[in-house]
Amino acid sequence: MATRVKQAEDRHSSLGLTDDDLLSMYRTMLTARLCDEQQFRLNRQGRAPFVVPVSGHEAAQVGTAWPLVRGKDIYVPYYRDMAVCLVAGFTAKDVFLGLFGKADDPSSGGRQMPAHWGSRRLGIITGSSPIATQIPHASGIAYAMKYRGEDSVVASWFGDGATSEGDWHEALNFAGIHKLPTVFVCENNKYAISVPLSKQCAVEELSVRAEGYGFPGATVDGNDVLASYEAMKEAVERARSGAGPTLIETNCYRFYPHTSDDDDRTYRSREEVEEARKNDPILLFGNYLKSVGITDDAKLEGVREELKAEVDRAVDEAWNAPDPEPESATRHVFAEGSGEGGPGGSSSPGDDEATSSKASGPLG
Amino acid sequence: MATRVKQAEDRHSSLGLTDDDLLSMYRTMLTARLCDEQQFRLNRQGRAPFVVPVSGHEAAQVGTAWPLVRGKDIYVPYYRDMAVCLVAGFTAKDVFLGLFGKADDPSSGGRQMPAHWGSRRLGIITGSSPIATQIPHASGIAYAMKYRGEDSVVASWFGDGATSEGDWHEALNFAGIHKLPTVFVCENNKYAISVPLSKQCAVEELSVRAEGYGFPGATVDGNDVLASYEAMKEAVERARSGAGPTLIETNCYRFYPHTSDDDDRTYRSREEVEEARKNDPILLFGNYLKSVGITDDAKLEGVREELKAEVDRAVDEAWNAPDPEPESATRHVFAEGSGEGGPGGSSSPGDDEATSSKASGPLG
Amino acid sequence: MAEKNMVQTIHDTLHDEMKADDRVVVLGEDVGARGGVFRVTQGFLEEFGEQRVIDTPLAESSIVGVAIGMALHGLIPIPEIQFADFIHPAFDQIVSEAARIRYRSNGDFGVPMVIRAPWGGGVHGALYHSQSIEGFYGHVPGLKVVIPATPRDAKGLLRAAIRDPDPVMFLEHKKTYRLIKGEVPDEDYEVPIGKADVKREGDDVTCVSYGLMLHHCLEAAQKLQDEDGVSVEVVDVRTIAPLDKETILESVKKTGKAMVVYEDNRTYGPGAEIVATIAEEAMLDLDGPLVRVAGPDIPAMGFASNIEHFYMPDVEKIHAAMKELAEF
Amino acid sequence: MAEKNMVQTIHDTLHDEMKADDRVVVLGEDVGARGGVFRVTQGFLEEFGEQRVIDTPLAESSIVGVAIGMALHGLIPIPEIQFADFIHPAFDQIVSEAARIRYRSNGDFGVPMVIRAPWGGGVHGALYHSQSIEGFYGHVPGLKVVIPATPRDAKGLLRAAIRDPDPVMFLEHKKTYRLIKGEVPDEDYEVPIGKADVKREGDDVTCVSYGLMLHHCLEAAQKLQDEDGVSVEVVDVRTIAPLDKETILESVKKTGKAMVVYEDNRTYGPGAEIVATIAEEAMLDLDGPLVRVAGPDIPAMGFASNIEHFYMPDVEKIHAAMKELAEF
Ligand SMILES: Cc1ncc(C[n+]2csc(CCOP(=O)(O)OP(=O)(O)O)c2C)c(N)n1
Ligand SMILES: Cc1ncc(C[n+]2csc(CCOP(=O)(O)OP(=O)(O)O)c2C)c(N)n1
Ligand SMILES: [Mg+2]
Ligand SMILES: [Mg+2]
Repeated sequence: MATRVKQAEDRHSSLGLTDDDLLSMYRTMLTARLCDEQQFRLNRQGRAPFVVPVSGHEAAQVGTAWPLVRGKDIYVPYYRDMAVCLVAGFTAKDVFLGLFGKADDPSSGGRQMPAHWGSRRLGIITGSSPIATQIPHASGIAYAMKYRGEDSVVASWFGDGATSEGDWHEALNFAGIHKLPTVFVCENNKYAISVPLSKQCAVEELSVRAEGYGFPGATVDGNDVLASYEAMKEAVERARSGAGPTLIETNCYRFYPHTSDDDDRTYRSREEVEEARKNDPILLFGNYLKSVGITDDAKLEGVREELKAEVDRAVDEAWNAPDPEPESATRHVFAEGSGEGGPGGSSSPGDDEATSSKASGPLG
Repeated sequence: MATRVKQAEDRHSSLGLTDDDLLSMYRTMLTARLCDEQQFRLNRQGRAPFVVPVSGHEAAQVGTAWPLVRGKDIYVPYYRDMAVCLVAGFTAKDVFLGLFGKADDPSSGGRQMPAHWGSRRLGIITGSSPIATQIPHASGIAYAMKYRGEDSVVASWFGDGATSEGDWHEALNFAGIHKLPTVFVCENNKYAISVPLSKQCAVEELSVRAEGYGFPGATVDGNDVLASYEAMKEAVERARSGAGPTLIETNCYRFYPHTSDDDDRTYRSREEVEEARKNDPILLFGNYLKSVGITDDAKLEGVREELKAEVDRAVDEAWNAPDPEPESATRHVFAEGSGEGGPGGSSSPGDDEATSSKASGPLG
Repeated sequence: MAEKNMVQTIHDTLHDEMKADDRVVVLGEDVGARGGVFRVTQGFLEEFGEQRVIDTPLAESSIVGVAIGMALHGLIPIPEIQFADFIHPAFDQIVSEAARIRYRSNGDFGVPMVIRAPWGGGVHGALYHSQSIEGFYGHVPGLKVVIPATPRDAKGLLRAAIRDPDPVMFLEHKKTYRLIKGEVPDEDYEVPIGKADVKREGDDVTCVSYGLMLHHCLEAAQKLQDEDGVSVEVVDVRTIAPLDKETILESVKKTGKAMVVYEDNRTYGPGAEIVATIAEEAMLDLDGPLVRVAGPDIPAMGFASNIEHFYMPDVEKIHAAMKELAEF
Repeated sequence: MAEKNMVQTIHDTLHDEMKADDRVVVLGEDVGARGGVFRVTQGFLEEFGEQRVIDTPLAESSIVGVAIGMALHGLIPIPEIQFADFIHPAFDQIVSEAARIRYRSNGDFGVPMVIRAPWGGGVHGALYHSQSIEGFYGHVPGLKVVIPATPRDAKGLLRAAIRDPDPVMFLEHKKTYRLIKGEVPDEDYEVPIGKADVKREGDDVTCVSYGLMLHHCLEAAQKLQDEDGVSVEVVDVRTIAPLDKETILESVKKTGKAMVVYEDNRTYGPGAEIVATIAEEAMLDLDGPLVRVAGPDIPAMGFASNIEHFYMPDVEKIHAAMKELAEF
């Protein structure tokens, strides 16, 4: 998994990525990292009871989320995917509204734990805590896309732990049978909380399982945002062209404990964590940007300061936002009139609110 | 899958099978076939409300059950496995006691539908209707065998349909991780009731999935009892030696409808069925036995008449056996004293009845 | 107006709904060429094609999970669980996902789908082809559970379920499929989800039930009327959740005596909530004990006819309890 | 005799059982090096080795399914489900398999195992780390469900569960883990499964509860005693299934007034059976309405403190209901 500082040759142009693309990818990765550092600070201050870290997964997430088309494709992330959601359109403030459980939390209005992402407007499917349950949803959305004749794609993200669940197997099998326009992305950080990969499976690479479902699998360096992007770009094109699903395994590492409730010293040595940090995806990407002359240390420092200020502002705004009304807890058990996602509604971003299914007829 | 009449060269001696072994394998296969024909006759006569056929699977079942050691190894069959249970020690009468739901039905005393096999005495684990639920049990039994330091092996059988269930995935994954002494046998007859293989998976051979669990898989001609035996013998030796699990896929065909409630004409052409019957495993094995001079048509006819008489006798005895007492329905919801399988009990054949766990201490 | 049995009615209603709205798709085991093991989707594959009539792999969790995804993206999926006994692998997708998606997203997402499942005993189905599951799913906020007992209700409730913006579990008692026939209006109509129905008017005793048992109750009530001139009001719950307390309480307040009949295991079963509701809200109107007639607390009915019969509440058992209550 | 909190007691009891009987193994997610996310198996891996302390893949259905196999072959497995909310994927293995194996085999096979799961809310767990599941599993014949509320009961019930020849679900309320402390006898003893316990004697009102709510009830009862001199008898159900009707009815017949308090969703919840049982068997002894205080019928409690608080029954709500019932 070890990755050395990249050579100076240009690896991004051939991928169709401009210098600006690279810079905004870098900014997104760094924003996620800064939000992470902030949320742990807030946790220590007693202002955030529960934190789910992303640090270490930024390249895998930004690289695999980037090839999707906003406003058209669908994102089915899991709790670790802050950076996926930032790519999809979440703002730092949105992140902290969720962290503080505020009424304006776009995911759930303060109902769910932090990092349980969702936004119909942005095409991010609401997520739950039970591992792997979202993967069959992705297959179903992909089926609907194909059925409706869209040329859109849905991607789902999950950890290595999720691959052990029956739902994971059933979802991939269904997608393979119908050659659905979807990509399955495994963020393999080698642990399911404390359970090491060796106790989760008897294979070196989880991507080998794709063969059993009749579609290709690939394993890439998840610390390398360009490698992650390249693999995903191919998979998305494959899906969009009607050739079917792909399973992409991105090898990465979780720098912090599983959550603010975890103590990873019980199952990982500090040396192991330090070793992994040498491949910090943001560090590596920064080095690449410098090596190809897109930026320099001074510019990068400027970006960090600018983003840091933004994140601090987001924290203040979110902190001062209103809490949900206690009585609001009884709402939305069932639909409240046609304003809510009902028959005819769709996860597609931009789709207007659900129409009643009474208006039947042709699709669209 | 097409298999031609075997040449005259001896294929069994090298497998360590004597002429007598072959003849008793043949008798077991034929007994299953005759029980099948009888139970459908009884169904038409209105004497048996529900029938699960085995015809077409006899070679796959006898070939894969034969290498296990009775009184030591454990069988975890599914409803289709009449012939597996005959190998394990079931008699034709036992089969019909279950068919008629009699008090002496060894599997359930008339509680379960026919073909829901089980017998602690014979090391056949009680089965249910929900597909694939028995496979994790096999992995657990294998874990206990290894933990207890036995050199026994547990095999589980299931259809192609079962491979789609989450439990199937989870059970194989667990067995692979712990290199358990177990063999997974898929009787692939190409249909889950009416659903063809092409709508169940996107692969040619289900055995390719074994690689994703870190152990070998093999696909064999399930109409060829010697080929099935050979593959299983290797797998059992592998398991017993501590080398771990194997997935064996036996290609076969179900000659009758799924059950007496099914009408297979809605989903299979008569031509397809007729074509498959040309590879009737009993016919093929009979031809082999003749080709290597172990028997001849006259002898085979004699065997058929002898077994036919046995099966008819079994039907009469079972039919005249007592029904369960209605009030007995309230029994065995929970253990009735230490006579029943409780802590310390074991599925191992020959194990004396369960001891109470109060007597704790060393294993055994 | 035509007389149909339950299975024909459900088939025809589903057919008309698919014809009228191409967002409606059915998926499940053997729903295609086989037309469903109970023939509910017979002929659908030929008419609507395999894109809308989907034979799935043998995997209930994904049958529901994939349907949820379809519902999230503009379709109205109608997953069929071949037997209610086999819905258990999908428990997580139903309870954690389908029933909670609207709530957890604060109303942002909805899951319009109808989960169909044949349930119930008396068909030689033994432990795994006879189960009642409404006791589990009635306890899941965010999920609606309906059980039609007549063809007329089956059509109206199925149409209402398909038009409902939230997940609805539609339970069809296997034994009623061909046994129960009745007039079915030709015109389009809906039977509102959440409304019980008085299937027989009476003054002396209120008998609350649903599914196959409702018909046993009606027969027992008639017997009691004929033999003893006792007039029993029979209330068909129709919707397990949300439960229509009003209709039940209104009847009990009128008769002053109440019994609940259900096939599910007695303890912690659906009848417990109905009895508890009556006890809490109509105790002072009662002039007799509250009575439950239900399946015994054993894992399931057996295969052998006599042990299956031992399990199932039947007309005799119900009539005896009714008579005793009436005479109290 | 030592004072311990719940989690320490469960840890110590489990430890002693593993030490005494090498057929006992624990399996689940993070039970090894991590010692369990709630530290119940802390130190077990080091002492008993990874053969007996098994970190499993993230797959609940097989955690239970594999445990069933172990139980069928001479071991006494104790699967841990990390949070009760995540037991749903194992519903089929528990309901169709563990609970039915003895029955379906006519007593030939048994499944001695103890499924442990931390449940309950009030811990900022939101929709998926707060659930009550006893309402589902109490309705499964063949399965025993116990919920200790005190360290003393936790030790005795866990020892009884491990010695029970049938599957037992052992539910541990997360909020009580460190909150609830109590004296735990050093000697070996068992608390019989199926016996409720009067945790506080009283004459005016009977309050039936379990788990965290039991402690709220005790506090509310004390408050009512101090402020209004009302004496409330508090019954700890301890075993959800099989339910100890006798102890409950005895108390109700003495006080003539009964209320049931539970955290689970109200409708079709555990309290329904308890209220129904009282209504059926003690109606004539009642001189007040039957009262339920329970969680509302919404999918779950929210994360934000105020909406979580909105869901949970607390001492004030319980005290108010108690007072009202006492004054009836
Ligand atoms: C069905 C289920 N079981 C258990 C849990 C508890 N849990 C939450 S995260 C987690 C580990 C997930 O590991 P992985 O999938 O590798 O993702 P990572 O956290 O490493 O990114 C577990 C066991 C859960 N949320 N859902
Ligand atoms: C969980 C579950 N779902 C559905 C069924 C209904 N059912 C019984 S057998 C069967 C098909 C099984 O096919 P396969 O596994 O290939 O075995 P075969 O009958 O072909 O030998 C189905 C769908 C069931 N028994 N269990
Ligand atoms: Mg991981
Ligand atoms: Mg098959």
